[in-house]
Amino acid sequence: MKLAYEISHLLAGVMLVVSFALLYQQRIAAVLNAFAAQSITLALAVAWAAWSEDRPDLFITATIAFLLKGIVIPVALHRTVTRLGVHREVEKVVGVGMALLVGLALCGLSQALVVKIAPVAAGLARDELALAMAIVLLGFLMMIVRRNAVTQVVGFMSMENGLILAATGAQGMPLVVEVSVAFSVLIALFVFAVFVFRIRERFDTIDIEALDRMRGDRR
Amino acid sequence: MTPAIVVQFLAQGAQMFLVLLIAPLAVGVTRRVKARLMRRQGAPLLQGYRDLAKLVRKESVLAESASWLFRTAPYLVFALTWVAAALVPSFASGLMFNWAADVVALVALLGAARALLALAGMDVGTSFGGIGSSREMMIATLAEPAMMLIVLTFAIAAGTTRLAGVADFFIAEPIAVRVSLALSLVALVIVALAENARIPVDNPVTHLELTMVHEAMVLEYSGRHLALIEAASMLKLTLYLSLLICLFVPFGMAPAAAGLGGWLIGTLAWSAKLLLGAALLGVWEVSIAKMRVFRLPDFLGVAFVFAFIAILLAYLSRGATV
Amino acid sequence: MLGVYGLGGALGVLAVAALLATLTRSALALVYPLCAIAAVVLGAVDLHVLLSDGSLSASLPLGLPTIGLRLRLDPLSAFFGIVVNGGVLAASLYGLGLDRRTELTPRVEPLFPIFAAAMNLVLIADDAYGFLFFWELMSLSSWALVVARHTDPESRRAGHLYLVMAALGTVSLLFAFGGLAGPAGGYSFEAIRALPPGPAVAALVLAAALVGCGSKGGLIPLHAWLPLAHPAAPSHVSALMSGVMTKVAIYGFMRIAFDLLGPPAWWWALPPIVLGALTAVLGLLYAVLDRDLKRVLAYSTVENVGVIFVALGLALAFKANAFSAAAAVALTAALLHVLNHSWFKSLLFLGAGAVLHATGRRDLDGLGGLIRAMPRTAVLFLVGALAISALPPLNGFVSEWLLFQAVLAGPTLPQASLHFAAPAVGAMLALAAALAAACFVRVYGTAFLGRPRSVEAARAHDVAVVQQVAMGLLALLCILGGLLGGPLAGALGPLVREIANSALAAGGGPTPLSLVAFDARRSVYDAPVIALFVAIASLTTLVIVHRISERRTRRGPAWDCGFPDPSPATQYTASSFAQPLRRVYGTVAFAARETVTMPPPGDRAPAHFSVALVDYAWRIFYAGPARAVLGLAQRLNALQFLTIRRYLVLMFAALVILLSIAAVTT
Amino acid sequence: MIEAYQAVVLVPYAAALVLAAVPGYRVGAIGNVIASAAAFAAGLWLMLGPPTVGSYAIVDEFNVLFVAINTLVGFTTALFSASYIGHEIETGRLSPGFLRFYHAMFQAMMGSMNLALVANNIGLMWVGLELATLITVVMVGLYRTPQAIEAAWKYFILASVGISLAFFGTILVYLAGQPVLGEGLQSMTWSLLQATAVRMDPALLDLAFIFLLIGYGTKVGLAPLHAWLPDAHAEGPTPISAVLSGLLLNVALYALLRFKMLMAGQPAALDPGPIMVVMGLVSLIFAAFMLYQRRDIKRFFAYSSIEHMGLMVFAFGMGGPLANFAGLLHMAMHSLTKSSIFFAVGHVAQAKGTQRFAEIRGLSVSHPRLAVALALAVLAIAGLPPFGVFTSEFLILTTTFARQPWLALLPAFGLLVGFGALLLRLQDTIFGEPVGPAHRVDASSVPMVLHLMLVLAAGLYLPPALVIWFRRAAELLG
Repeated sequence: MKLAYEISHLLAGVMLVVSFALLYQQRIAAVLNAFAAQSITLALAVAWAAWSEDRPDLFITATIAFLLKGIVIPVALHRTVTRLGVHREVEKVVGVGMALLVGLALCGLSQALVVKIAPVAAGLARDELALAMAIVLLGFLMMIVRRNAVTQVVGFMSMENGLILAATGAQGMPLVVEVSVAFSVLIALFVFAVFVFRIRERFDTIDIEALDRMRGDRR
Repeated sequence: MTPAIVVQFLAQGAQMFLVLLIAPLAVGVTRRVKARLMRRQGAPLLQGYRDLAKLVRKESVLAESASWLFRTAPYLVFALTWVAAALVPSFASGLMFNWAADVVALVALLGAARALLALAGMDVGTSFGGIGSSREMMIATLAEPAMMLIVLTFAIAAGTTRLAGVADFFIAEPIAVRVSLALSLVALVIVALAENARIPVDNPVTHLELTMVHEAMVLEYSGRHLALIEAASMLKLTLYLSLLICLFVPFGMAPAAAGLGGWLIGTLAWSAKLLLGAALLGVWEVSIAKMRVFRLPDFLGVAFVFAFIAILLAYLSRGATV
Repeated sequence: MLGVYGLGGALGVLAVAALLATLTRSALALVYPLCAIAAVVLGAVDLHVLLSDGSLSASLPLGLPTIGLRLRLDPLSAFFGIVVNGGVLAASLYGLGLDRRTELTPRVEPLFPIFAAAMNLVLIADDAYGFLFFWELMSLSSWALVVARHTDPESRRAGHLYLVMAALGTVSLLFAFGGLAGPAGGYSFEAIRALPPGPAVAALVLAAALVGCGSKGGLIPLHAWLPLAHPAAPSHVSALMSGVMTKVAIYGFMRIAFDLLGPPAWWWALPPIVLGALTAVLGLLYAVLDRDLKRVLAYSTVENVGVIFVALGLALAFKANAFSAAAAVALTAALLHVLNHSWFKSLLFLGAGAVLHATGRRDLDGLGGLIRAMPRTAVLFLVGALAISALPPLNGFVSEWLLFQAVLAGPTLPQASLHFAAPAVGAMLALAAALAAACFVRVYGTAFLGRPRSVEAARAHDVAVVQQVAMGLLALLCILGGLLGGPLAGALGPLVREIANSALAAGGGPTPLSLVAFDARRSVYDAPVIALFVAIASLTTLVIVHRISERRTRRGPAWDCGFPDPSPATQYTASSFAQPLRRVYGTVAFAARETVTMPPPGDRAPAHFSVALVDYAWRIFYAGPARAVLGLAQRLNALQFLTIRRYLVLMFAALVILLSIAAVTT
Repeated sequence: MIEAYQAVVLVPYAAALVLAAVPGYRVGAIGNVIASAAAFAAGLWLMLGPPTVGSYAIVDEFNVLFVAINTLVGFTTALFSASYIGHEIETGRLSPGFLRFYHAMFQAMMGSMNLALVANNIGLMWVGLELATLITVVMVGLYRTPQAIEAAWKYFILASVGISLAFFGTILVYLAGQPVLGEGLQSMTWSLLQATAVRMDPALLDLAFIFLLIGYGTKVGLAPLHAWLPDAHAEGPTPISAVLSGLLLNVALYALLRFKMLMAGQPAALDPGPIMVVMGLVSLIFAAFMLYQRRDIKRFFAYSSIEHMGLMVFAFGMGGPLANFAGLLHMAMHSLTKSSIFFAVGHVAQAKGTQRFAEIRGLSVSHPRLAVALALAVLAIAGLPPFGVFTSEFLILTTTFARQPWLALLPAFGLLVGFGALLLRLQDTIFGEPVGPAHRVDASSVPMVLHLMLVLAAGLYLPPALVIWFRRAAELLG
């Protein structure tokens, strides 16, 4: 039991480290690679939970994470990025140092919040919860410190990785598989929309003309 | 009707005729004193009566644009002023009118007369009429608050707003000079000067266009209408003199229960005081010049301030009664 | 029981009138006869209740659950009911004279009965919900009447300001009733009376009530909508709004301050007295400087509301000190002024309506000489103008006189602030009275006297007979109210006694009709005697003068000091009439400045004269906040055009802030 | 035998499947109306039936109210939509193929909302709510204009993030429940969670509530999470705007309130009241100011919805029987009134061929009846009698003042600012000389009038049965 816990804890820790890496990366290709790494780590963590807790249905979740988020989406996004020619630097809102600092603060915040919970009160170890929450918050942070649509999608998916981590960690939580499937569909929609609606590299439009055309109530 | 009421009626009637009778004389005294002080011979004391008689008999010229209001106003103005003048206790404090209205109503009656006259001033539609009316009403707005404060001072002191009651109170009280009353006196004199269109507020004898107030307003009147208006202003002067007498030197006035003898003494005392007052007015008028119209707020402001201080002092000197 | 049926039936008639007028255009003409009938019935029931000192009550399963809609007609409501229904009757009679083809529209007539019914219902509501429901309905229906001339941007502006201010008032009243009802929600007046609030809550409630009722009544600085909205409505509606609806506001204040709030504390008196006195003076200063006939009347309403609030404040002060006799005088003054103002203000607005109808103009400087063109209206308007100027022997003076008597008793109050306020207030009321006279001499002098200043004024004609009857009725009431002040005060005795524990001694004066304040030794006003003597004196004078004089009268050109000018433009206008007052008071109150540009001698260019006034109340209480709201709206509007990322930032920030709160709280 | 709570969910879903297969938009529209009527009937049936608590479904006084409003407005909106979309076909904004999709999605959305309402499982509720959200995303983008796509995209992203956060909150609630109730479904079951809330860890509940507040608050449209709402209302088809404002916001609020009830069960946990009061006030005042600069009539009323959701959240945050009662009443009244406003706006947009305020003038001259209806609806939402919104605002403001006088100034301020804007726009649209085209209006006015009548009736008289319901629901809220 101790070992099982140690391993899942380690995997969660790796995911958090990768989250920081995501924040740190400058180039889209590197961001995508880091995301793939995080997704694969998640798949491992989920698989480990499925095996150690004897919940075979979680293998489905692990497989989806591995195939879809670890391979298919990163590859597809790589291609898109290359085709659109935006694989260079990602336009950032705040500097990397600042983003990392904020990220650290968020980690601290989640730790502080979790510490208040009585050790035996939750169906999940407190520090694992803290890790998952930090991953979710860092994903959210990633969404708002980058101007590029692709990186924002990555941020959202990273957030979702944190969610799945928390959900699998919650012992005996029903519907986890279904929800992970649903989330995958959502992500697919996300990516699909980026393709179809040509919301190219930015959905942080600062082009005044585009504003006039697109946003209501300017007229 | 009991005999008492008949007597009351008669006494009241007598008072009305008395004020009417004495009013031109009072004006005559003032004019005479002024003339003498200016080293002029001056008109006879009875000139006022002659003027009125002359005017009444002359034909009246009405402007083409004058309406019925113009013709009616003099009668109403005269009647209102007359009744108001009769409200002020003269020789006795127990007369019928003394019960019919108090000093607030008195001020309001004069206000009604003034408003009617101001309307008449605007009726013909000339620029002078308008000047007179608007200035007259402006002066009234300055004088009335001061008047109200003076009334309040007396109400605090005497516990009543009936003039007869105030007079009775001061007759009964031991003589005491109070600062508050002295200040009220000054204030009331100022208000009286303004209300009667005397110097320095207005000049009753000038027809210099830009300085006229009262005279501008009645410029279009002639003949019997003018006579009535002149009579009304004479009555008003008498009224204010009698008001000053009633409030500040009521001595000699017959009390409510007095008989014919008391009334007779009262009449004599009142007439003497009234004519003296008229003479003092004459002295005052030759010793001062007329003010510009827009200096008036300052002048009347003095009255207001004095009256206000008088009230504050009245608080200090005694707590009034309900 | 008959009374309840009468009330129900009359309100039903009003509802039917509204419904019919909504449904079919041909029923528009039915509205006014039905309203007149309803007003008579309602007024009769009110009168009965007032005189018999009884009360009617009913409860309907409407409104708030468990409390229901409670209705009660007690003497206070009945008194105000008489005020309201008198106004409605006069306005309906006036409405009967409107031209069927051109002057009836579906924008006015269906709402008229609703407005009338709402005012009646406010008075008889016996729970907070019903009161506010009908109160707001009253605002809403009158708003619709204000914007009836919807193509005029001024009307729309007036309507907007009006309803926003009405909403402000309603919100304040919501607070007042919230405080009264308490957290448990005892919304019926019965429950409130049983459990009056503590002193701290009472202070808040009083403040809220003052704002709520003051905004409807036009207490400065909450007045600005009134001179815009009242004139914008059709004239008979203006008469109702100004003459009657403001009284409903007074009713609201009385109901709260004298009834629901429990025994008063002395300091409750200060805000109404101070605000009322300021309102009285400033209202007239506005009025005397304005050139629009109906707006002048509206400003004068502001003044009268101020006067009534002063009287109510004094009544509170006396009542708090258990000076019952003085409280009775102040209260009677307030009530009589309510009644009187409703009569002469309705009369004046109807008169203004007649002028507007006959000439199409409301600007005083475009009128003149109407005394010849429309003689009957001119006489009736004169009665109203003299009455509102508080001149004896008309009704305005009766209440003014009583009020002065109450002020004169003010120095006896033990609280220093009150007895020093009394002389100041007395002086301000005197100033207001004098200004009122000046104001209405100006109005009457420019509109009705002199020579016509425009073609329209010259071609004017009297209005329909029934409209003259409406005005005549009110004029008659003004005269009778002036003469019979004593008996009227006596009739209010039971009501006044109920509130003030004392009432004016009826018949204690020298004659049965005299009005006595405190006791007959102290202050008496005997209008019939005075009027009789004035009449005798003037008639005698007339007879005598005509006997001695030659009675010859010649018409000639005006003398005008030898410079008569045939052009009507040389007459004094409303603006020139106001000039002395503007110079004396306007420089203080409105920072009035006159600028004259005189060309050098020899130059033929015209000289220019202009006057600049600053409306401080508007600037501070209306323009400022409006600018702040619009400015803030403009700044916040940037939030509509953020990028999605920035919206996510907002969301993220909200999340992090809440999490931080959770982290630091234990 | 099928149960009522099953019917309210299954009828729309089944109808969605059928409608997806039905060609011809007229038949689809009629089918839509019939299905909505059936759901409404099921809703009534649910209302009359006894409260039930199952492992997946719960029916108590609280949600029955929401289901009733939901199905009623769904039905009237379907009616409105049936007469409205003909116009969209004529003007070529939509093709019949899209309409088939539209009708199916409409029913699926109704089913999902009902699912969220009757679910006795926090996960199921989450699923229902998110499904409904995603469907509306698609509906908002239905016209495929750049603006519509922009609005849908914004809605999609913000809603997705909200979905994620709400899910995280849901996990946290499960984690809190699991040590008490054990693993599995029971730890996600409403009725059980609520009964044992007192034994749960307060800090965990706090954390959960915050994530849920942000997650579901996004759907309620609370500022600063509101950004999707105005554009989604403005760019989607009008029936969808009506459903969004009238229903979806309510369902999200319902979810939030359920969790508030949970929080109330554990006294040691954070009191959600003050947080909700603050967020409600921010939304209320912010939206009131935003009204002034609006140029699009639908976006304008969308902001008004934010304002009113803010007021409701404020009222529920205040808590207590009166404020809760008022909040629930306000919710019901707002649903009915706001949807009727959107119906009226739909008519206006048809009549004038535009949604821009600047081109809508003088409706009372060109379309008197429509102007009266619009005016009544707007005055109703502005809180004037004789309409029911007045009743709820009366209760909210009076009770707030009675309890915390100074706090009451803030909602009053917001409402007044909003009132100024509402009235200004109302006057500008219905008064003055008409400008621009004046087309005939095809859509049926029955739904609009029906809603207004109901709101009017509520202002005059609340039936005792309804009052008892409201009161019990208010008690449940604590």
